[in-house]
Order: sequence, then C-alpha cells, then structure tokens
Amino acid sequence: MQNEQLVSQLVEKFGAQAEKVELNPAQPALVVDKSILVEFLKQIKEDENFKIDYLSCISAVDYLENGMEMNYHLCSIELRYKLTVKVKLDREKPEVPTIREIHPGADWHEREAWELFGIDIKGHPNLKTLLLPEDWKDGWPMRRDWEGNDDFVKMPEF
Amino acid sequence: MFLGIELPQIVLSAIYFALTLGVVLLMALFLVWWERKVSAHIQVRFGPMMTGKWHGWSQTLADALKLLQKEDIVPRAADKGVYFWAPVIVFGATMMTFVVIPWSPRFIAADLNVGILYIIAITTFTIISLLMAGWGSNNKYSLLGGMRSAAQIVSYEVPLTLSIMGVVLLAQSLSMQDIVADQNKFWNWNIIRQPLGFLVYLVAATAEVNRTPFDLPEAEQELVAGFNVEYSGMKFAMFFLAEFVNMFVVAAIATALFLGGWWGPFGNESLGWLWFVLKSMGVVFVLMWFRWTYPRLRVDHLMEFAWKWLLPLAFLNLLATGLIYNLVK
Amino acid sequence: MDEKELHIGEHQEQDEQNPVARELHTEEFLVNMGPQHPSTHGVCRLLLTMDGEVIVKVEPYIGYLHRAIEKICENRIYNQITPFMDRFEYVSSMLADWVYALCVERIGQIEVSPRAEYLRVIFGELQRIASHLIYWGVFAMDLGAVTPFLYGLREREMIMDLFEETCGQRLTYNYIRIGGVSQDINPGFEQKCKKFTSYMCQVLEDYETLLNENPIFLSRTKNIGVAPPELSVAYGVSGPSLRASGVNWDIRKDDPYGYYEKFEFEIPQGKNYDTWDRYQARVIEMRESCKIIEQALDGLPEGDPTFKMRASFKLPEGEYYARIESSRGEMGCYIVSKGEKKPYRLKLRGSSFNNLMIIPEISKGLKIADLVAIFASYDIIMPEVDR
Amino acid sequence: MGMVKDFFSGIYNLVVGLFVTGKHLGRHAITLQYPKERWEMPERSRGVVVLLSDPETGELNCTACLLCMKACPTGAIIIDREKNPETKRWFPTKFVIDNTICAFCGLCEESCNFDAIKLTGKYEFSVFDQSELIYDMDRLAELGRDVKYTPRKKPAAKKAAEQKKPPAEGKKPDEKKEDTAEKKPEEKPDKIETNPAEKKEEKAEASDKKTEDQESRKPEEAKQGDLGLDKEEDKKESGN
Repeated sequence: MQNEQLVSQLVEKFGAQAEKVELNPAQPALVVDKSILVEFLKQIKEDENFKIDYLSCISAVDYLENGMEMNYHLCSIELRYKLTVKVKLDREKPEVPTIREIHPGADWHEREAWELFGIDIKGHPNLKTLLLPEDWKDGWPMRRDWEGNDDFVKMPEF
Repeated sequence: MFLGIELPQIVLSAIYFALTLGVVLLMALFLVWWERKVSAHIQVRFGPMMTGKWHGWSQTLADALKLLQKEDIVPRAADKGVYFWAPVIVFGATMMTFVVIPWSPRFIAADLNVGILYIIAITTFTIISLLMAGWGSNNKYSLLGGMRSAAQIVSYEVPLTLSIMGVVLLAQSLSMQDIVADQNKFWNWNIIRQPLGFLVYLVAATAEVNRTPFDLPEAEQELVAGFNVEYSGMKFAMFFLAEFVNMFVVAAIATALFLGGWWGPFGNESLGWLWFVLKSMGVVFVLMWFRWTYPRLRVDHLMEFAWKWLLPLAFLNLLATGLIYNLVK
Repeated sequence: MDEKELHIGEHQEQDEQNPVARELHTEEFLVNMGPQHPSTHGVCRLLLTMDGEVIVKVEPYIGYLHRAIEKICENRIYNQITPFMDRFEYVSSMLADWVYALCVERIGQIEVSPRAEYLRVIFGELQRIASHLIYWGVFAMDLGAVTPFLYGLREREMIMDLFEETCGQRLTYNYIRIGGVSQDINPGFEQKCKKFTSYMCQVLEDYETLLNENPIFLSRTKNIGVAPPELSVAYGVSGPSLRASGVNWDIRKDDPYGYYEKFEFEIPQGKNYDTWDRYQARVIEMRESCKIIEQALDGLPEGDPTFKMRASFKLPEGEYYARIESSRGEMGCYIVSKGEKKPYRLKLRGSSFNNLMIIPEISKGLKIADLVAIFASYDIIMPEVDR
Repeated sequence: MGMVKDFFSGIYNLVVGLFVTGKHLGRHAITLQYPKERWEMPERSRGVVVLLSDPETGELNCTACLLCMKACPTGAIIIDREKNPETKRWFPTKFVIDNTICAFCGLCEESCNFDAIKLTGKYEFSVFDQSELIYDMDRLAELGRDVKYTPRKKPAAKKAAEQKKPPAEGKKPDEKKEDTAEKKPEEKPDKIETNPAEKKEEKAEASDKKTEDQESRKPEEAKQGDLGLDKEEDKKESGN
C-alpha cells in the first residue's frame, strides 16, 4: 500500500517527532509536534520522495479536556499521496505557527480556525473575522463548550 | 402645405416637429415593448403577455405610469443641479435630432442645408449628459460610467463622421433631403455604393447609442447600471426613453444615408414615410439582435478597435469613394 | 482600515514619480463591489482599490451568507444532516450530499449496493452538467451576453425535471443518502436520460458556435487572469480551474470514489492557464460527463439502491476526510465521530473557498471588467464559501 | 495578412453567432404562462406537507407516534397527543407544521409508517402574514383530503374499522417503535440496518404480511432502545 510506505518513510525520517496514528487505512495520519510543523511541511513539500504540495483543508477540532487539534489534510498532486498531519494543542492557550509561507491557500483556513476556535495563529498577519460579523463578541462559537448567545436556538432534544 | 392650408414655413415646421415628437414618443414606447419581445423570443421566452391582453402590448405604458408615480430620489451628496439637468439634456438633445429626419419628400421639420452636420453636433450632447449624470450622482460606479462614455466618444465619433463623409461626397450636399434624393434607384442606395461605409457606420452607431456590445457606460455586470445607478422614477424613465429614441435616430439616419431614405425599393416616391419607418425598424431590429447575441467589449478594446480598425476602414472608404467619384465624373 | 490607507499611501509615493500623475493629482479610490452586485454571484464583497479603471488591489470580504452549517450539524443526528448538505452548496447539492454520505460510509464501513453507486454516478454527473450549464450561462452573462444564460437554464431545467421526477425536488434533492440513495429511479428514466445526453451533445455544438469563436468573447477571455500551475496548487485551487492551469488532477481518477474507476473519460487540461482555458475546461467536461452517464446507464445493474438507516444510529468511532470532485473542485467533508448519534465535529471544505483566495492574486493590474470575467471563470458560489 | 484573415474570420464568426440567436427567434417559447398554465407536478414531488386521512372513515391516519417530529431536521413539526382511555391508543391533539422553517426534505414522510404524513405536489401557499404559514391539524387534514395515496400498510385503520372505535385509529405507542423497523439489529455491530419493509408502493401488496412479521419481532427490538424513542415518549412532549 502506497500510503503505508509513505507513513513509514516519514516516521523513519522524522523519528520521534512524527508519530503515526491509526485511523483509517485509506488515510494515513501523523501527529507532529507544533514546534517542527513548519519545517515538517516544508520538507515533505520539497522532498522528491513525497512532494506533498497540495493543502486540501485545515480543520480544528476541540476535544475539551483532551485539548485541541489542528488537522492538515494534505496530498501530493504528482505522486497521489494523501496525508493528514495532526498537531495537538493545549486548550488553555492554543497556539500554532502559520503555514502561509508554505501553503498560501492556508490563509483563510487559519483565519477560520482562529475565529471559530480561538486558536492563535502565530505569525499570521491578517487575523480578523472572516465568517462572523465584524462586531462579534460572543467568544469562539465552534468550541464544544460554547454556550451560545441570545440569538442561538438549540434544536429540541428528543 | 398642411391639410390643404397655406401656412408660413415656421408654423409648418412647428407642426411637423410637434407631430414628430408625438410619433417618436409613441415609437419609443413601442420600441421598448418590441425590444422586450425580441429579446424574449431570442431567449425562447414569451416576454410580456398579460398587460393589455394582446401580447402585453401596453406593458410599457404600465411601466411608464409606474415610473411616473415613483418617488423621486436624489442622493444627499449629489450635485443637485447637474443631477437634475442630465436627463433633461439627454432627452432634449435626442428630440432635437428629429428636426432634420426626412420622413418623406415633404415631411421634414427643417431641411437644413447643414443637416448632417447638425445631427453629428447634436448627438454629442447625449454624451455630455451622461458625463453630467455620472458626475452629478456622486457615485463611483456612475463616475466610472460617465468617464467611460466620454472616453468612448472620442474613439467612435471620428470613424462615424468619416463614414458619413463618403455619403456626403457622393451627394455633394450636407442636406438630408438632397442625400436621400440622390439615392433614387435601388442600385444607387449608398449601401450598394459603399457597403464598407455602412458597416463602419453601423458599428460606430451602436457605440453611439451605448448598446451591447458597446454598452460600457452602463455595463450592468461591471458598473451595476453605470451612469444611471442613482436615478429613479421619471428621471430614469427619461434616460431610458432617450436610449430607445436614440436608437431610432441612428437607425433613421442610417436609413436616410445608406438605405435610400423614403424611396421605395422600386424607386417609388409614394408611401415614402412608410418605407422610411420600415427601413428604420429593420435597422433597429439589427441593433437589438446585436444586443442579445454579443458579449460586451472591454473599454480599452473598444478604443483599440475604433482606432485600429474602424478609422482606417473609414479612411479607406472615403479615399475609394473620392477616387471613384472623380473617375466617374 | 489603517492598512488600506497605508496601501494607498504607497501608491501615491509611486505616483509622485510619475509626472502626469503629479500634475493631475490623481488618486486611487476604493470601490465596494458587493455585497450586492450583479456579478459577485451571491453576497461577496470585494473591496477594490482602483486607479481609474485599473485594479490595484482586491480584498474579498466573505461571511455574509454564513449559516453555521458546521455548528448546526454537530447538533443533528446523522440522518438529519443531508438536508443541510443540500443547502451547503445549492448549485450542485447532489454532490454535496454525496461527499457527506461518502464520509459517513467510510467511517462506518458501510457497503453501498452497486446499483446505488451507479445511480450516484449518473446523478452526480447530471448535476455536474447542470452546474456547468449555469456556469456557462453566467460566465457569458458576466461578459455582457445575456442570452446564453437563458439557453443554459433551459437545458438545466431538463436535468431538473429528471431530478424532480426521481427525488421530488428541483434544487435541494436530499437524494444521495448514507448507504445508498433515497429512491429508485422511475421506469423509463434511462430512456429520458439517454435522450437528454444525446440532445446535450448537439446543444453544446450550438453553444460553441455562439461563443467559442466570437472575437469579442475571445478578446475578453484570452490571456486574462493567467494562473500558473504552481500558483494554483499553492493556493489550493481545485477542479476544472486547476486543470485549466495545466495540472492533471481529478479526484475522480486520482483518488477514486464511487465507481469512477469503471468509466472512461478524458480530463481536459489548459495550456495558457487563462480565463479562456477555465471556460473551455468546463465545456469539455460537460461532454465527458455525458459520456460517463451513457456508460453508467448501459451498465446499470439490477438491485435495490435504497438503504434505510435506523432513525438514530450510532456511527463507530473514527474520523475521515472524504473528498469528491464537485463541479467546482474538491469538495471535502471531515467528520470526527465519537461513537455517538451525532457527529462530534463536521468540517466542510468548499472548493470555492480556496478558489476565491487566488482571485486577488491574479487580478492585479487588470481592468474591472476583467475582474468580473475572472470571478465568473472561477465559478465562485458563495454559499459554499461561507457555509 | 494574418491580421486581415483574423478580421474576416472575426466578422464571419460574429455573423454565425447572429444566426444561432436568430434560429431561436423563430422557435416556440419553452416557458409557461404561469397563472394560466401550470406545470404538472411529478408524483414524487415534495411540496407542502399534508396529513392524510383514511378515505373511508375520514379519520386521520396519524397515530401520534412522534417519529416524524423526531426525524425532522429543523424541528418544524410539533405534536401534542393524548391517549384514548377506551382503546389505549394515542391520537394527536395538536399537530402543527411550521412552514417557515420546513425544509421540504421529506424525512418525515419516510419515517412515517402509517401513511399519515406526506409531501405533496401542492404549491402556491404564499401569504401576506408569516404567522399564517404555521399550519394546524385542521388545515393539514384539509389539504390532505384530495391527496391520492396507495396505502402501504394500514393495520391500524383496519383494526379500527373492525373494532368500530373511530376516534383512536392507529396502533399503540409500543407498536410504533418497531415500525421504524430494523430487522436484525444484533447482527451488525455498527448498528446500521437496512429496512426493506420501508419500500414504497411496489411492495404495497406484500405489506400486510410484513407488518405482521414486524409485530412478532417487536419485543426484542423494543429492548434495543437505540431508536431514540425512549420512555420519555410517554410524557407529552410539546416539542419546541
């Protein structure tokens, strides 16, 4: 399986800093420490063996007491690899470096993560509201513990 | 002679002009309806069908009534004077051109000896009013629209005039009636004698009336509605009617200059006005057809086209006409 | 706002070196293109810094159509989410349904019956044609030709009729469900569908004579908004727009889902990477879609395509990022399931979201009319951006 | 030379374009004159929601099982119900559909086992006041009077007719649970089930038999309890 090779190669290359996660055979995933995130993405983009140059999506997930997570869904246009890179974040002070330099398309995805989850994107020059109203003051709405504001109507529970 | 009564020329002119005005306003209403019908049928729709039972014939009347009742909104930051006068001028200027339209051998308000020059001068007023509307509205889209129309006129007015010059050269006169009278046979119509001139005129005239593919001043998809973004109610209606009357005017001039005016196809003088209107409507239809077929040019492409293609062609036409005319003489 | 002022300041400095500009005291001005504008395709606001007709800078402002679908979906059981997917991307909602169903199926390891997969392909490709028809019409309309829009809608209505007959709706189908489709097709559907595809191929020829060689159309599209492959990939542009940039990338082929491996079709690629190529890529894709539909109709297996889920089932724990080739590009759905009735996290990736990001980059120095053409050529659909 | 050639081919193509639109000029319009002519809605069309009633007795088919209310993704359905003390059957006392938030997704129709609720091809329900879009039970029943439908399975109606107890047609609440009907929940660990019994009209004839099957299977299924229908159901739920 192509994808398994990829992961084992990556784990070999980055050692302890890139840890493999078993999720789905079709979708290899690695947990990467946020300190080497930028370097990691840069290397897999430039390395001839991987060429992971296409960023599909960035999704932040709030796991409450288990902290937060940024998921970078990447793939390689030429070699058809797929890879999910996960970064674990501290929920009290979520911070992650920006990857705009490597993938300019990450710009709005990062802004979205900032405005909906309150994840501080270090080095992002343009952290302002993207989807929410400019005068939004009711916190980070996509966090699981968000209580809602006055306009928020919950679906009735059955 | 009017209805058998001998009248002084000035009164006669006034009557003709008033008649023309009435006819033309009705014509404008008709043209609006017709345009909607043509566009609808090209687009496999029906267009207005309800108002007035028969194919929605009174739809424009209803629309005009609606526009009359509408609140007259003036933007607070507008330059009030300029804003107010723009539609008046465009409407007035359009009406003024009808003075020299030769409907039939006798039916012309004033057969000026500089008729065609007069028309070229008067139609330019339209652009001034568009510029005024663009500036006076104090809206960025309007301003861009007004500026576009000003930029545009410099490009197309030159080939337009040059294409007309060929006709003038053949007729040896600037008077509209003389030009028409010159084309007494079908093979003498100027469209046969100088098709290139007609082509250049048609293209430049489309630009003159700001219709697609040259509707840059009001480019709906770029400038929303261009110079008339801020206009509503009757002022908007005046712009709108003026556009359609203008379309008729350029078609009428095309008829007079190139399509034999009031001459019938067999060189007959009878029913001159009918032939004239029919031919003009034909040209109007072609203009409508253009509009519902072509995309819009970009503003710099229009200038490029006018200077690089239309102008040389117009010169070529003028040169050829002059040479051949001298040879034949 | 301070940033904008800074920006203008920069250019004024440049202007001072330009004698004409110094003498005339020209000045850049800001134009708000949108949120209500005929050619922003929904409510997108582009803040343009203009130097006369020339664009100096474009700043998109989005979020006017934000409906918090991701948040809503976190509070719905899995079966209830498909109607929201229809609204996530209402111009090709069949495909939006599909990506969600695909994601849940991959997490839950649900088998889909072959007939359902074939029907999905048929309806997905019909939807792609319908979406491209709108694109074709709107693109022409944004260049000033209104008539093609009506022609495009006319053909699209035929597809809508096929959809309505099968699933009862014309826009928000709720047809592709988890594990299958909601209803089997009516008898006689195949014939109607075949009739449509052969008609479509004829009509496309008409379309091409109307626009493809038109010198005005060519002058408006050729060499306008060139997006080189590296730039497109870096910005995450996807779909026909990416292929027009000369990148051979189609998720249907390169990361197959459904039964797309079984069908033969071409992937058009651009050579000049400009607006014209983006237009042409979609027109060719319509033909290819017709081909796929015909193949799928020929091979349509018997069986039962429907699959009813228990009213509120629990999806096993897991997470997956599913992606499909929607009519605009890569449409993604990322679900984190914690073994509950409701998704723990659902993230949607609309292709227009990334496609919109590249527009400011490639429209600098062009005219406002070109910006309209570029915006239309990327086929931006705002609900997909704002979600 | 190239330029001249371009020029002429340009003119040629412009004229060709004119012919394409000109060709359409003579064609007949494809649009309908709406208020006069109407599109015939397909059978599966999902328009306004109605409540169906038994054509013989005129009673609503609804048994107030609340399945549609639970299936509704927008919470547009509100049902209050009561138990008929004589027959021990539930019947709706209030059935409100809020058409301002209804998404016309058809999930309520699919969840219903008694042909009680249906999305019909009816449209044109514009009103001047938004509050008029909230349809109550009478309105919904009225709208459903002329709607034809193939009864899928109507044991309730039959039984009611036999027992001649008109007010409460429908099954007991317990019965409703099974009708959402997973056949063999135990076999699949991921708790995802097909339900062929839910097939539509084609299987109408076979439907009675199937219902019986389901009834016999009822007790085990009720224990499964992951239908989302739990004991709170006995409480009256006022919905939103």
